[in-house]
Amino acid sequence: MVIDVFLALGLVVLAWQALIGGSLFRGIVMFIVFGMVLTLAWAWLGSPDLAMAEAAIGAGVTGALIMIAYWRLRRINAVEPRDPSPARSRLALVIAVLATGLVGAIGLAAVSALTGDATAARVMNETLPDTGLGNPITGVLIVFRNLDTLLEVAVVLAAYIAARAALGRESADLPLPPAPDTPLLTPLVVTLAPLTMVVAIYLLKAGSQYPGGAFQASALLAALGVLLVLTGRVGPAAAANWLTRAGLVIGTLVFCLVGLGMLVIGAPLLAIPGIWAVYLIEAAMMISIGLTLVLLFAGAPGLSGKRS
Amino acid sequence: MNRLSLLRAGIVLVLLVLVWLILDGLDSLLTGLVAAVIGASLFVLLHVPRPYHLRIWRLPRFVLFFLVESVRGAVDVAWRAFHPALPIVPAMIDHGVELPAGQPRMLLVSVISLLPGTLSADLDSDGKMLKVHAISEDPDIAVRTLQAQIAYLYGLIGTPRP
Amino acid sequence: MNWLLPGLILFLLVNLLAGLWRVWRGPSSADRMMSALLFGSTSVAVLILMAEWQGIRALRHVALLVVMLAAIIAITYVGISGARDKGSETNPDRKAP
Amino acid sequence: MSLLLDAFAALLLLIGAFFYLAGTVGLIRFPDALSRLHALTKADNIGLLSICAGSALMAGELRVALLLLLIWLMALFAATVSAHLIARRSLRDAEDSGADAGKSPS
Amino acid sequence: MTEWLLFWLPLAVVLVSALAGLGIFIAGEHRPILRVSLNLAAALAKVVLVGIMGLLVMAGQVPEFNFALLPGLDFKLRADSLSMLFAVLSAVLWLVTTIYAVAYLERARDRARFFGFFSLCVTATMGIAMAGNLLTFFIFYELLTLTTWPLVVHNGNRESFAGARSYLVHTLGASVFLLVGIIWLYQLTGGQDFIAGGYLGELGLDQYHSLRIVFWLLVIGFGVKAALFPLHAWLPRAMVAPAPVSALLHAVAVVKAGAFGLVRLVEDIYGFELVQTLGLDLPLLLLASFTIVYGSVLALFQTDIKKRLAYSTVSQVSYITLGVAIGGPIAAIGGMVHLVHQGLMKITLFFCAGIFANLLGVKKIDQLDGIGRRLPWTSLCFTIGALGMIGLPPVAGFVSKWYLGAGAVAVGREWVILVLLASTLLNAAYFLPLIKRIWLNEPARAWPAEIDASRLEVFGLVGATLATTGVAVGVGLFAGHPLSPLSWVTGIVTDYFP
Amino acid sequence: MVAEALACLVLVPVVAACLALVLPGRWRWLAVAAGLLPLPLAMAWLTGELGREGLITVAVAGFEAPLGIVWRLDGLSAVLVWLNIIIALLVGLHAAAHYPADKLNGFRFWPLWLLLSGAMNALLLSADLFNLFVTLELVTLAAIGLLVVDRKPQAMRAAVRYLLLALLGSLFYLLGVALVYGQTGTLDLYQAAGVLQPDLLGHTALVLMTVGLLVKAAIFPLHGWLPAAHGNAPGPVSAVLSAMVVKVAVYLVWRLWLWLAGDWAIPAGLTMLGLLGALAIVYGSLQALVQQRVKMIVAYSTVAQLGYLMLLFPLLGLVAFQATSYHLLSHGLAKAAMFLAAANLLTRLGTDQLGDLRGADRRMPLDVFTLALAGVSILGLPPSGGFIAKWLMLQTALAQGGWLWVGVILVGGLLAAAYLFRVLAVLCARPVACPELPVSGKADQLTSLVALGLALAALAAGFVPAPVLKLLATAWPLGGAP
Repeated sequence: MVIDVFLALGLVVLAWQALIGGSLFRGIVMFIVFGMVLTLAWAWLGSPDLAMAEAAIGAGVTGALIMIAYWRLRRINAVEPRDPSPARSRLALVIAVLATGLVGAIGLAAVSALTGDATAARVMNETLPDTGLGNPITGVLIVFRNLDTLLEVAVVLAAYIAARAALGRESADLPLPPAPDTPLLTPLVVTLAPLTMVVAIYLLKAGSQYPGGAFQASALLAALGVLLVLTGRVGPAAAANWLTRAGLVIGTLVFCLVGLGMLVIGAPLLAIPGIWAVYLIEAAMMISIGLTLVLLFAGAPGLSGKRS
Repeated sequence: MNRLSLLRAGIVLVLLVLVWLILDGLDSLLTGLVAAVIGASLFVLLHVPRPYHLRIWRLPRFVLFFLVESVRGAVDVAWRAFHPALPIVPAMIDHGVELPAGQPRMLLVSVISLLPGTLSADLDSDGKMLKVHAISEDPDIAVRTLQAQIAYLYGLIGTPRP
Repeated sequence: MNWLLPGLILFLLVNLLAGLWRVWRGPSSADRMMSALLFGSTSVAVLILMAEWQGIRALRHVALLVVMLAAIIAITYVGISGARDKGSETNPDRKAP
Repeated sequence: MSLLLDAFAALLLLIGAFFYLAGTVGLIRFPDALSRLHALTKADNIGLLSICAGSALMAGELRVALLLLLIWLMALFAATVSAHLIARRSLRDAEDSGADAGKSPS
Repeated sequence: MTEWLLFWLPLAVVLVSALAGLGIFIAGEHRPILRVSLNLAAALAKVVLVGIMGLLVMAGQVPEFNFALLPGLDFKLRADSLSMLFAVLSAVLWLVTTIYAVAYLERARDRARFFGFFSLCVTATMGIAMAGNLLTFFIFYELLTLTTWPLVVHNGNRESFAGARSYLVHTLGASVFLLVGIIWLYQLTGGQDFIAGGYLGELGLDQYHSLRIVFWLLVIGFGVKAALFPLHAWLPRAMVAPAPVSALLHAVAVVKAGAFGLVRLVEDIYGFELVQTLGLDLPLLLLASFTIVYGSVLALFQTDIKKRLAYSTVSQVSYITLGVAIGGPIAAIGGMVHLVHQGLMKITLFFCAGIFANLLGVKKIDQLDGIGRRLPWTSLCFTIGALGMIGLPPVAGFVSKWYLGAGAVAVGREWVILVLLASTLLNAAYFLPLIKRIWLNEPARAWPAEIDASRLEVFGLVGATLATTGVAVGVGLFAGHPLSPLSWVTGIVTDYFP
Repeated sequence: MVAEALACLVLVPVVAACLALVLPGRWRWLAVAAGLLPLPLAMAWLTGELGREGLITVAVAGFEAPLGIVWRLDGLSAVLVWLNIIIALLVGLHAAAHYPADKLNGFRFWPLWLLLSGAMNALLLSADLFNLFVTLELVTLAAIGLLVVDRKPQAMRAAVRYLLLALLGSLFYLLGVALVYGQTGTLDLYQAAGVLQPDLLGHTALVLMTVGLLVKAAIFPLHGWLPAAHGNAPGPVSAVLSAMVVKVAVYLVWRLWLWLAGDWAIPAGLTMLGLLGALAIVYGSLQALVQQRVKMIVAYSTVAQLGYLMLLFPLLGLVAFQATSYHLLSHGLAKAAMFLAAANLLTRLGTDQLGDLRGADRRMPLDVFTLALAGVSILGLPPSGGFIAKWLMLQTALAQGGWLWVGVILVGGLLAAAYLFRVLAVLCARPVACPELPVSGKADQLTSLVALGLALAALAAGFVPAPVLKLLATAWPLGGAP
């Protein structure tokens, strides 16, 4: 009980600080700390799914994205002090678009996690075993209420297109901070990258039975992508090649096609035929969301690999 | 890709499978293998080939050294933190680096921060000069000892003593 | 023994919020980042203890996630907060009144 | 035996908590950024190790122990690299502001 | 076949000018021949169609087009005798005015816009004439407002916008009252057709209060277009429009739509009996009387020809209201027949004023000196029109005034004679000096802005004017003929006062 | 078949949006066509079916509420889906002629357009409170993306403001949804309706959701973001924003108050909402009267016209429901036409500053005519859809003796006349100089004709209201007039 109160108080204080923090940078740090404390709160309330989502999306990737936007803002202000407003509003827009998408995603998780003895929850617990899934949240997200999830993936897509539309082609050279020239980074990347990949795939796979799933996995992948971009192993490209574009839409597309396909063979719309479809959809979602986040971070239409 | 790289990729693969096992157990080893292969190929894409490699049998010794030193470091800093007089004497020293680029140098830079009284503060761009921030006496000795230990671990010198 | 884990969790949380003072106070952005580091490692510890206390294995996975993200975030911080772009090397916090 | 093991685990957890406290105290009390970094890195690292070890003992399961080890290793990695980067950043900021002392920050 | 004809004919009569309007828009500014032919063809077609319809009505048939917008909300076009009166007037005058306008605007710009809206405006007028119930009436009434607006602003200068604004403020403001009144009535009785003697008679005493309010709401709604005091202010200001517009606006379309609405209100919705029971006839009568005198007095002080004519209209249109407000068959005949008579005379006068202005640049009264020698035919028409207005036999105006006066005596409201007398004197006071100037005064050395008009132009302008003059005299001379407006109206009125 | 047709309405545009991003070159046009053209066919079939059945429900993924999401097509949804389809097709056609290919393809117009129409359909079909939230998010984000496709600085700023407020609105709504779920254990609107009690919690949830939606619907006094956004958006986008995007938020408020809380009897709340609408009408019209740009005038006109939709609450009844719904429909058509015509003026004359547009009717007669025609419906003058709506509104207001509402409706009409004729007067004024237009291409003609078509549709709505109103009547949840 004491811990509950403590966490709640902490959250209130942090949210307040993040919103009215004296300097922007302090506000950002407060925001990230807020994300972490929220993670702890979810964990304490016994919902590791939400804790994961919050840690990965709320604190991790959003933190990184806000930081890069902050950096760009300062840089733009320094370089073109006369009329920073269009650029400013562009960036603000990108952040806000992103925030909206993320709020939606978190809301999705939050609602799907509402349990207790509510009618819906009771029915779900009776129905879940039929689906072969062990994780009720994945059940809700991919099987029972998959229309929500489908549309949420479309939200991410729309958010990205909106941000892209706002940034435009000339923003292919949106500034990125130079990679820190320290010998530590290469070994760090080399070690972290494979491990992150494995953990991400694990989270995806585990999602059907245990906490985890596409959203968390994609956030982890996005974090990896951010690391690669920051260390200069992956650079921005001026245009999105078809692979990038395909990657962006594959989540939505696969989801829709599976749903429509079921309709064609006479099953209800968006009925999920089996656990393999869950994996297929989740994998596609992971790719799309992860790629979207990395592209937003890089601020470029496409990505190109570089060997250092 | 030369044999050494292949070997390294193999080791990474094994390690990643191990990580998978830790995470998921034996339930779906096939997926784990796929994941590990993807991870290992990422490693192959990213890694920079170096002419030296870690001598596994010398690892326990280094780990022991590291554990003992970092516990000492922690105790030392805890003592200083709780001491009413706050007995710290911040100083900055420059220290030459003899270790080659890559893992050895990374290990030096990171582990130094865990040893008693030392903190790696900056490494110049060609990696030959390390700035060490110290809050206790004799940081030089600590750095030198660590360098020797790492060099020994990678088979660059025959003895772990400086 | 029942009090031990929650007690420790609470203790670590208090600890964590004490570190908040550094974020609030600064004075440099390095200090703020440092506190974030503290938060990362303390959160991991708290998560591990919670996993033990509540018997939820997945919380350890959350801890792993936090740890992996912590490294990445730290690099982002460093890369971003202080990168030497023209004209704005100075600490932005000093601009604040 | 089990009692002993539990007691040992509890001890480890307490030790871990102590080091965390030390880290925080250092963070607050030490006079400059770099010194604070000392406290944080070293103390938290051992604190986490201790807690991981204690927790592993309590769980008494190899897979958990290995997972905790993995967590600790990653934390170690993250902490040292971040510490170095932060120190570097702080150092260079200090140099810059020293060099620019004559000018007003704009 | 006859069924089919009876159903579609009213719609065809209304739509023929709308289609012409659209065609004119599409033909555009740069195909004048196509445009004019289209216009004239449609006008002729309309006269023919209206003629056919008139024959049908005379044969006792009731052409009726019905389209249910919603249950209880019908769009209904129906040709009864009263409709035909107005429809024939509109159709004939449209034809004449079109000829006049083509000639008048020979040198103007934006003619496609002008003639397009002109045709639409006629559509609206025809719709008002044929409206079978209040909803339909309202629809076309508003359409009329909308389609006349572009005509008023046609010149595109500051005064025309001021005039148009005043016009809109008045008409749209009035439409608010009208709409509320209509909906209120629909609440009370549902959407019923116009019927001789009104359909509100069955409502009980408890509704009388509502009925009184509704009556005044509708009077306001119609009174603005009918330029009833104090809602008349827009009319003189709208004189900035080109002469054919003034002619049509003041002779037929707009003011007559208002007056026609008042007739429908008193005779076909409430029924005079109910109006009397509610005690509404006297206030309406007083209002009309006052407007008659007031308009005439103001006309006296105008120096601009068109303005003087406009105030004259304010006064003359109220004769119609006066006629229905007096009550009794004779006065009703006088009022309704004035709908036609005043239309013919006033359009003649405006045509003449337009010719004066267009050919010679004469716009002020003091510029009229001796114009009779320069433009004898036009001046003759003007003179006849003016005399008709004063009420001199045998021109049409006399017949109306005679019936009005006789009707007033018949119902025991002799004082109305005084009003008529005053009005006649005033009419004479403001028209006779003009006639004197035209014929007796020496012409000035040069006309203000004489143009070198082509023969065709002059022929169109003067021809149209002569035609209307002829008809105006004709309906007065042959008032006893079974096809004359007077006979027609008498037939109508026997329905109202059986 | 029903499920197929419903799925077509939602998923086909979404799939087409994906394909429009991925496919190369000309194939993109095919994707766009394939995404939009089946919609009217599917809806036509559904409408027939709806006429027979009265209500169409489909459990998505085969799971009935409370576990799954249920799609529910009733008369109201059907009318709005039709409006959406018409707008998507016609305004889309306008955009295709209006924009060069590089602004349409790639991460620009088409994918967002398709996503928007799919999301709109999903929103209108959904009977699930949380699913409604998600669709609302998708609608908002796609709309914001469209708002900035031209990358005009003013549009960007407006978009930021819109987005932040919309986000706030979403959060409020979500909070309310959580409360409802906590109370009732279901997210299905119709299931919750039977369970949710008019106690403190229920009222709080209702108020939270309503406030959130009113922000998105830009109902006075939460309208601040709308004029800048709608006035600065690219032409086709302004059209869809005003015609559909804000409307669906109002539509949701209706659903909440009449379906979810239909039997609560909270006259104070209903009157309050009506008063907001009345203020919106007056304030929006007055603002429109003083604007100097055509698009801003049209945008403020939207603020005002949205107010009418709120009059459903105080007038509560079948006729009022039909009237406001019909107003929604005809205003959607007319306003889209207006924005498109204004956009044509802006594109081809280079300005929409009122002062610079004197004599525009000589150069672009068709577009000025369109503005006027659409204006007829906006004014509520006959013969137009707006007139039918106004007539019915006045009828029910009079029947209830609601003189305040009668006054508001009438004053609103007069003010609308004032601001619209102000524009028309300038457009028809004699120009200072009359430079000839460059010869207009086919594309320009097409843009004008599309706008005209929409305006004519708004007028046509005045002639055939009966079937639509009948369809609407089947959806009315509260029984006969109170």
